[in-house]
Amino acid sequence: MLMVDKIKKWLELFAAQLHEKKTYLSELDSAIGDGDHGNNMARGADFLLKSLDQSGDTSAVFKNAAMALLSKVGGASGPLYGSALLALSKKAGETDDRSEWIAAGAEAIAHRGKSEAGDKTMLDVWLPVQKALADGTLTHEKIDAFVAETKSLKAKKGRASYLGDRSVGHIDPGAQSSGYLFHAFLEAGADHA
Amino acid sequence: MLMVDKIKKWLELFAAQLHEKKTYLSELDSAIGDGDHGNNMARGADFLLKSLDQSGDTSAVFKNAAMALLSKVGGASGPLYGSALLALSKKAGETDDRSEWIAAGAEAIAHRGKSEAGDKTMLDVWLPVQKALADGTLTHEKIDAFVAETKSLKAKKGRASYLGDRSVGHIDPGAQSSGYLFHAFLEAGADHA
Amino acid sequence: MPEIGILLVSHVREIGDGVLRLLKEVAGDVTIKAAAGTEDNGVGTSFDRINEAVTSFEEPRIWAFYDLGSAKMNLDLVSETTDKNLEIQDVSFVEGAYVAAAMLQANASEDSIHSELKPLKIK
Amino acid sequence: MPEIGILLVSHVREIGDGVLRLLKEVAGDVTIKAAAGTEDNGVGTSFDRINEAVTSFEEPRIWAFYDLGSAKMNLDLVSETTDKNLEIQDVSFVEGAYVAAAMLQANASEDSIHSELKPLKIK
Ligand SMILES: Nc1ncnc2c1ncn2[C@@H]1O[C@H](COP(=O)(O)OP(=O)(O)O)[C@@H](O)[C@H]1O
Ligand SMILES: Nc1ncnc2c1ncn2[C@@H]1O[C@H](COP(=O)(O)OP(=O)(O)O)[C@@H](O)[C@H]1O
Ligand SMILES: [Mg+2]
Ligand SMILES: [Mg+2]
Ligand SMILES: [Mg+2]
Ligand SMILES: [Mg+2]
Repeated sequence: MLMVDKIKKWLELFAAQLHEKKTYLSELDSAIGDGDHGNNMARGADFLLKSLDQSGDTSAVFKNAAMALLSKVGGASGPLYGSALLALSKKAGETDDRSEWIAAGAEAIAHRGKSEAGDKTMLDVWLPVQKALADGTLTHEKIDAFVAETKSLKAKKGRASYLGDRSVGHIDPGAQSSGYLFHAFLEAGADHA
Repeated sequence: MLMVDKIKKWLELFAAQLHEKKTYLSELDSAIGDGDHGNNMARGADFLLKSLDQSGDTSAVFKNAAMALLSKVGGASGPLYGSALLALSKKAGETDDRSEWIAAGAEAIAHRGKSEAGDKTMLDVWLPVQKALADGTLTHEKIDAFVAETKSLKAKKGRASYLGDRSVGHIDPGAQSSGYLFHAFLEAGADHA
Repeated sequence: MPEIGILLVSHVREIGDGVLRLLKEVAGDVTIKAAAGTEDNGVGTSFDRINEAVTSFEEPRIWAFYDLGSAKMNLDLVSETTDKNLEIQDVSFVEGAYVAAAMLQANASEDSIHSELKPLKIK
Repeated sequence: MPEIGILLVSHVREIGDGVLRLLKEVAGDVTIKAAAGTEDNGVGTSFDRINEAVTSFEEPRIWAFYDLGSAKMNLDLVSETTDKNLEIQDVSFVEGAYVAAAMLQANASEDSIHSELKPLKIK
């Protein structure tokens, strides 16, 4: 399969998963946020599918997906996923090394959100995924573990940060949706050439 | 004339004047505020007239007038005039000394507005009027002079305070409406028994 | 149900309604009411509207947030005349009310809420 | 006409409209626009709405005020991609925008506006 086709498949699988898990993601967000993460991401996913770039250019596909999420998500996750995908778009023009792509995406999230490892955000999935990918050890089980580990963290960024200690014990919704992103990544075989 | 009839006449004359000068007061407020002082006071005056207490009790007349302004004015001048008239209502139950009434009113304004002499507010009319009244030297000319003197002050309280030096050169709208209050006071003969 | 209710006092009806909507997303179990605009929905605040709203709370305590200074004068007057326990918060209006609502919903301790509100004290 | 326009970015349509109404009372000659809520008028902010609003200013400079952090992320993104001079003000939303509007209307110096805004910096 051509690289660009794997990328499209990746994004399509991600979008499908966001649709399926819409209610669950919003439930997670109800516990420590405003309860809209599933709806936000599903709205973004709809538009992403509708506007999926057909040019056959990987960078263009990422860029279009970025703009779709940016335009339609509405919550903090919009500019965050949007910035991450824009970084992937740029990086894909420079290298085929997937771990470099994800590193660029994680950096963009950290820059946009002024967040770092341990803040209990989507970054706490992006960073360890990137590391495992670089080591050649990324699996579905690991992704689930990274998501689950956000449970024990105390939120330092985003709406959940107001809850302080009370944010502990809940999975971060953005970490969960990022988990779906990387499951789809593996399923589509987008992690390798 | 009974004291209470003078007080009613006072408030009626004040209300009539507020109506007549509605546009002018709002113009003054446009220069250094949000341009609604005339409308605010006219709305209050309407309701004041409609709900003028007929019980023959001075304190009750003041209290009713206070509640009318409080309820209908809408701007900062509502709670300020409201508090002042509530203080007059209370003081009128204790003494017939008009300068003590006005002193109590001025004190209520200062308390409510956390303001003092020189802040370029209605207080800069109430305080010198009180003093002149205590000295037995209050005249229409003096009232106009007190109002005019607010022109040279720099606003420290209320919306005009954001303008800093640019508030200088304009008459304070609340000082002007208080000027009308005291003109009506003299006209109604409410300054003496 | 938290024993503290939130009152939003603004000069503009739409601001009061809008902030209420924003807060409700994160604080569905907190009683939140708005008293905003004059009685004819002009720009200003209404002693009567604030007073009615205060009276209508079932919670024993009310935290009031307001936008501009003249709203505070009306709030002060209401607080001097009501027998409700009205605590006026001199913090940034939208941001302060948001933090308080989110934390009340999470049953955070009063101390911790106050320490989050402290840096927002701008009035 | 002041050479600086004001942009109000809020999560809720009604808040944006309401603050605009509040500011217009004291700043009739200042260009003020709101970009608030998502495109379907849900609670959130829209990059597109913000971007369109920014583009539509005729003033060479824009001061942007926002309510909550996620609005700031969208604003940052717009500011990195637009060729407009967008200055994001990390101050209390309603109170800060009010002060800026009133002072711009009065042709106050930029220095004096910034020194009034400084104590309102809470973000
Ligand atoms: N400053 C930040 N840095 C990184 N991620 C963040 C930040 N703020 C929020 N997030 C992520 O966004 C998710 C919430 O997204 P969403 O619910 O769509 O937005 P909102 O909080 O505006 O409603 C969080 O679970 C978290 O993973
Ligand atoms: N803190 C204060 N102390 C005393 N008087 C004040 C104060 N704030 C405002 N005022 C008076 O109120 C007047 C403005 O009234 P008005 O225009 O009706 O209210 P608003 O400013 O809310 O629109 C000012 O001209 C001033 O005399
Ligand atoms: Mg959310
Ligand atoms: Mg949201
Ligand atoms: Mg006014
Ligand atoms: Mg007003």
